[in-house]
Amino acid sequence: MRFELSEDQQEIQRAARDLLAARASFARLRTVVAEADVEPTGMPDLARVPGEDAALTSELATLGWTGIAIPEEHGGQGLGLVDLCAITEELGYAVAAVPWLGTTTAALVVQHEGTEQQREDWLSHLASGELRGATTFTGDRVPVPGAADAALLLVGDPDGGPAALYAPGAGIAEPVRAIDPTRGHGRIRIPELDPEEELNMRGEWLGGTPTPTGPGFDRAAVVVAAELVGVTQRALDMTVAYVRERKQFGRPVGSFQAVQHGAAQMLRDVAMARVMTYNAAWVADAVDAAEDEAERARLAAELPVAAAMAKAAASDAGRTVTAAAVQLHGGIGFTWEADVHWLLKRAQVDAALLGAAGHHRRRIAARTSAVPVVEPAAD
Amino acid sequence: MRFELSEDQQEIQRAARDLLAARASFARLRTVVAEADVEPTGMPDLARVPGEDAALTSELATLGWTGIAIPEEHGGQGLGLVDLCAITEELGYAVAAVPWLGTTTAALVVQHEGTEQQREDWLSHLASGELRGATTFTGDRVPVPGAADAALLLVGDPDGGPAALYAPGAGIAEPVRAIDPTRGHGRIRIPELDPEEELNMRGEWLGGTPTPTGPGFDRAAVVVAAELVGVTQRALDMTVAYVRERKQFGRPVGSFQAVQHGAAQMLRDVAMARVMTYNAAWVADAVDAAEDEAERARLAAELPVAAAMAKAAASDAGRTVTAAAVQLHGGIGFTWEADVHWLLKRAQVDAALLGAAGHHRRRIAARTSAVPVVEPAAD
Amino acid sequence: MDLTFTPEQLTFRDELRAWLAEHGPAGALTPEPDGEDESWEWRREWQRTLAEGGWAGVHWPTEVGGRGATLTETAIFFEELGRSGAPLPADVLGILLAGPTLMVWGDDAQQERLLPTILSADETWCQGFSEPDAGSDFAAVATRAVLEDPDDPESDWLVTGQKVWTSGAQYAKWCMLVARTGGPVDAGSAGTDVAAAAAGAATGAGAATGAAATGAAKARPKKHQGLSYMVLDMEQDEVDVRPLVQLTGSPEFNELFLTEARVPQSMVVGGVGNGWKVALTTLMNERAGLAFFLQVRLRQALDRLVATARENGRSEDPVVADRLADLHLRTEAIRLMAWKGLTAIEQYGQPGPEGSLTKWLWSETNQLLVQLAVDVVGADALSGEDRWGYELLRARGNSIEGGTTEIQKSIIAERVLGLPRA
Amino acid sequence: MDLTFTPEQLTFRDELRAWLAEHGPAGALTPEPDGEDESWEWRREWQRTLAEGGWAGVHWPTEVGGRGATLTETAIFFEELGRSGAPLPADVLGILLAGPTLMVWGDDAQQERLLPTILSADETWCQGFSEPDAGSDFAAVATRAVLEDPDDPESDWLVTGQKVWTSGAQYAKWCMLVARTGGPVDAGSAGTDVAAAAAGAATGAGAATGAAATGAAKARPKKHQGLSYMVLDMEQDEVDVRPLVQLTGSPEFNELFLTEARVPQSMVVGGVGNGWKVALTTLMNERAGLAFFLQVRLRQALDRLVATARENGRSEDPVVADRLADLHLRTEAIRLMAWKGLTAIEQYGQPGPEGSLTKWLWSETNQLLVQLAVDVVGADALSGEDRWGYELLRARGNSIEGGTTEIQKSIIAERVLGLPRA
Repeated sequence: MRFELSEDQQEIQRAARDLLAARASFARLRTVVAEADVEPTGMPDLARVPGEDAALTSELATLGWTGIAIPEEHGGQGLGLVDLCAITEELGYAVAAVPWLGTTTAALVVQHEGTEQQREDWLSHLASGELRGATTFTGDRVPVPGAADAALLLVGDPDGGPAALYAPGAGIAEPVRAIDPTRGHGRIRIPELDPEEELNMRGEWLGGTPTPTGPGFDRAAVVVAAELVGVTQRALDMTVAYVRERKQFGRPVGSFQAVQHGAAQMLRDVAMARVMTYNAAWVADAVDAAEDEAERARLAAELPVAAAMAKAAASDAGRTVTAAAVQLHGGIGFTWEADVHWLLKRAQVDAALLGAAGHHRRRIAARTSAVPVVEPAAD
Repeated sequence: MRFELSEDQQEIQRAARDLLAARASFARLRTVVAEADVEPTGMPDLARVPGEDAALTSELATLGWTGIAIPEEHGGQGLGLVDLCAITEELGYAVAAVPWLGTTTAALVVQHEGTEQQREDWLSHLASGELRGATTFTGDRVPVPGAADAALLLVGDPDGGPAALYAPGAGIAEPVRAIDPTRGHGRIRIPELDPEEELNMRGEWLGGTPTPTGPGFDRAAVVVAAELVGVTQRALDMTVAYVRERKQFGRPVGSFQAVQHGAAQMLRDVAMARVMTYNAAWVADAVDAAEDEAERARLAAELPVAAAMAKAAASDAGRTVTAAAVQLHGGIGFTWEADVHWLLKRAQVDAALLGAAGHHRRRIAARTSAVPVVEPAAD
Repeated sequence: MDLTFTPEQLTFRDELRAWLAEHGPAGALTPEPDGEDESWEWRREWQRTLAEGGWAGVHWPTEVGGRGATLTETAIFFEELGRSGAPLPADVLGILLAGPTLMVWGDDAQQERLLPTILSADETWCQGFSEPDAGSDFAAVATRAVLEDPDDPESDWLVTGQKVWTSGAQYAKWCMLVARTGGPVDAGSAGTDVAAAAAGAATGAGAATGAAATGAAKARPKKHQGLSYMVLDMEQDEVDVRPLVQLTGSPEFNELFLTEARVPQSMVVGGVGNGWKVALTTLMNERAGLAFFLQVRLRQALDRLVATARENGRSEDPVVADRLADLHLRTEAIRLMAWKGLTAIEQYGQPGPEGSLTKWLWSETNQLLVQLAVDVVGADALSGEDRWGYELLRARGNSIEGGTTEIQKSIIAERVLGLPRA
Repeated sequence: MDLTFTPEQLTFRDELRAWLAEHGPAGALTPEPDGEDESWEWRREWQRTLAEGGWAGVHWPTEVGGRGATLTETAIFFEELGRSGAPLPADVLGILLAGPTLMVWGDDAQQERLLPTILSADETWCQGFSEPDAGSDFAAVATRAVLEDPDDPESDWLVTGQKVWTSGAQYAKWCMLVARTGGPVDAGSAGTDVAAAAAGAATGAGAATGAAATGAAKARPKKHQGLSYMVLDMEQDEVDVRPLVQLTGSPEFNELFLTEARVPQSMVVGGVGNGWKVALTTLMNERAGLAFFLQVRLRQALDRLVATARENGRSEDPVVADRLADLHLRTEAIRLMAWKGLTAIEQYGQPGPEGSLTKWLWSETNQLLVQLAVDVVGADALSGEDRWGYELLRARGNSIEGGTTEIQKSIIAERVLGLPRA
């Protein structure tokens, strides 16, 4: 019983943090976003995604980050969801302008719900970073990070119905400018997936037939939660640094009780999101690692609730913590100059992606009757 | 457009406050509650209701308070719901140990939903205070203040279905010790009223036939809201007085920002409950006063939403404000010695009586589609 | 209790409604154009239209071009203006703040020079109260005015310093400014929340920096005696206006850099050293009307959200319905509190606690509303190209501008409830 | 990350489960009797049963009758104890506070006299930290101890003062007491929240008066040097125990009036003038285990509520389901945070922020739970004769006892986030 990243995982996370501190500063982010706003002249550069840091994107691919949780047989590094979350947290902390969430979540969905053929077709391309991916639910609830016509698109049913996989060029993603300008987003306007109807020409059922899905999308939701943990931790850190220095009425603002208690609430929200997220990631990895079939089934039954709790806690924290960060920065926090707004915007999109908190609470409520009290097993 | 009690109404309220300050102190309340706890010896005194101040009860009847909103033709004073609320607020402020809510709400229900015969049979007895009443919804959601076998019992359907009137002796009320020890309560365990089935021998349909009800129960809910306004105002006043005096760390506790902001939140909750309550009471009186039929219909259509908003706001305030009062009193607030607990207990029962906040928000949601934006009319 | 209008008030309302139907969005008023300058010019035109109809300064006395409206009529004006979908006039600062202040404190010359051009929008106003390091702390105002030549009785004041959160500064002819004409900057204490109370209406005229600071130290009002209230001509090179971009991406406010900007002595309002008092008494009563405008706009946003929820079926989710009902309740509470506040002013000559309560409740409710919209509307509400997406971001400023929520709570605690100063 | 138990831990748990199945509520343990004295005696008997089984002081070293359990095993013990439905042992204060404190600070004579009777409940303990005017402010402790005869090296201390929130005082043989043995009472400043941190576990061993006060002034630790930690024999006439009735109607706590109560010099723990340090270091680590007990109890209450909601159909109301799901999430967060806190202690030798966070989250969650119960359960939850009705009232104390929520927040802000002192 050790609720902490392993030495290796801590090492990976530290390396990610160091790299991103060097490459993905807010100053760099401003440059990238400003470039995206420049009106194109001459032929549009199709390789360039507005709001995306092309250099960092290719560096991460070269470093093998995109494939970190993809099995080695498909060109990845074969690490677990906990490792992926540890890196994703850092990318959220940096609000890195890279197509991360879409690609890594798409890979998880293909890996855990796709057919052997689907895995064969797509995972290695996602692992190398040459192919982008995106994951969303039907219902057009959110601008989807990474959703572009050139990407592999995974569209699931929020209530666990069958999901579809759309090959690049399916024509279902239309570009959109989301409130978060730090990465590319697309709209996927599919109200629902009807198992009786034919899919788009470039679409096929995930797993081959229209059957209920879950384990891939659950893992994907946990990754989104991990990004939110990073975003909210950054919001907290920036706020603490600001209110320590900023003075009003001759005192540091951070010595006012209302500010202190607001910051404490932020910490609590982040801490809740973090334990729920890493718990869910751990359960997912434990499913994969379980050798005993009954044990695997028991853990697999735990995953949906654990994942729903992670995403619910992280979505709520994403909204409240970044809003509190703006508020505790006062007037300056409402300006473009202050960097907290990048966090607010990223968090708002992530909070809705793959189901907002209310959606996941419904899932918790529906399932907590069937699932026994969580109880640690032997290692 | 004058959002304030009239001179006359202010005069009535002031008189009530003065009388209750003299008669219904917390010291007196303690005596009354302590008497109720004494084990009876010899023959039980059937006239004595545990937790009830018999002297004050009969004084209020003598003064005609119980009949204040009952038409003069039935022995009352024929004043309006605003007047009744103004007095009820003071009784809440004092947490007076009298059977007030049950009797006055029962009279409103009979008056506004009963047949001419039912009004004839019961109103004058309620007005004189010689008969007690009680009002509740089916479903056994709350210990009902005033519900005793000797009382007139009005049982409504929370969703506006038909309501029943039970004459004294119907045997449907069983005595219960509620968490609020400052008045008598009973349980009425009727899951639902089925129009197809026969009522209890002493029961009859309110209004003569099983038809949907509303205007009486809406007014009753507003009166409960008014009591909550008084209770919460008292909680605020006591808390402000306490934190002004109480010192910790060498400063008045009330100078700590967390306490200041907590008290401000209490004021806001009370203020919201108050405007919603008096608005609803005014709408009810305007219905009664309307000479034009269309105008009356327009106002009558407003009443359900106005009443639901009043009860929702007051129920929420009742819970949060009295809880905050205990908290801001600190350790002492958790003791029997501090008088805030009387307010907490009264507020908890009232908050659930005739529908808690969630119930009334459902009503608001269901109706706000049909009701146009409220717009002041000519006077 | 009487929640009806008098026949006179109804006549006023009906006349206004008829006028708005003809000239407002349902009539001649064109839709708001894109572009910042274009939008400003459109609102300025709208003010001229209002002025021509006699509706620009309803609460101003008739002698100065107003309609001499009562408080209730003023409330009706703003409520109906909001209901019609029309914008506020461009120079709401001139109409609600500068004009009324000059009417109380200005001398004859000031009134004659400055008042006539306000309602017509021929000259518009901005406000220079907030400073980067002062925020809500009026005592920390560091902008200094010194007499160019103290020995010359005709000498001008030279003003140097920085102001923030000045909306409309790039278009303004005049700036109402608070500067230090004597005494040291009190960087260390003596805070009062006057900046929050007086710095501007919730439409964004002023904003406070620092989330929670209020009255940190004991009140030492003497520290404010070095301040003066002056009218600065913006048309001079010594005034540098730089747009301050908000997190929405819009440059809704400006920063103002003053380097020996010139103000004639005749443009000091209410006397040298009296600036705190002048700024503080900038009649809050008139601004009570704005609450009605905001309230109606909130109600309209809610109605739009409910309509969308009904269209896309989300209103059938009881959790969503519960939240929508709560927003209904809150919006109605704001309306009723605004009327209650007006009654208090009419009956007792001074506002009750309703001002801070409604500001707080309004900003919180609007924030809840736009956040719920994300769950109800879906992708549009997170799109940078949609109104909901803009409102989601813009609403975060509601609890900061015009006095932070924390300051509103402290005002309520100390001024209304009488708790000891923090 | 490793959220599994080792085989040794599983063996420990299974052994404990088997023992609890035989001796606990599912086995020989009779239901809790009515009546305060009877209930105490029942819990004392239960402690004796635990002691006989070797389970009373699992984290105590084997040399003093404990089991030498690791932190994780201790957590397992409390989680399983809670899960079995068994009560805490009567003298939880002796087992968790007095014993461990004596093991660190007590001299040989003190350890020999006092330790052996703790686990067996032959002598039980109460705690005298809080005072009516001190509340959370340790520096304001006014209870004084003076040497009867300063010239006599054998002289006793005579202790005079008042203590509050002492649970179990009427049954206790010993009281661990903090009294002023030198220096002035610091009524005016120098607050620290040590009382909140150290005054007792959330089960009600301590409580703080005053909702929000914390560290109001700059820390001046010297002010605490006048305090001493002593062990008071309750069996003397100079000690007057009066029940303090809570708003639930139960006298769960007591007030303690001391009038020249006698404490031999040999019963000062950790040296005269060192009381602040002794009280502060009263090992918080052991008490981390209590969080597991509380967490399981919360979970059980939630399960009961869900079962009721399913029976009466209220769980089909999506608004209720949404709230129940949130409670599930919170309860699980408390469990995970407790484990994370334990990992922090095991890895780094000191607790992380989890202590204050879980205390705050637990009290808030329990209050939300019992309030939701009113809407789910109905009349029973407002009945004075029902468990829910009692819990509704009792829960209001959760955010006060053991350090108010406001103090937890300030501790987090200042100690964990490093914000400047208020």
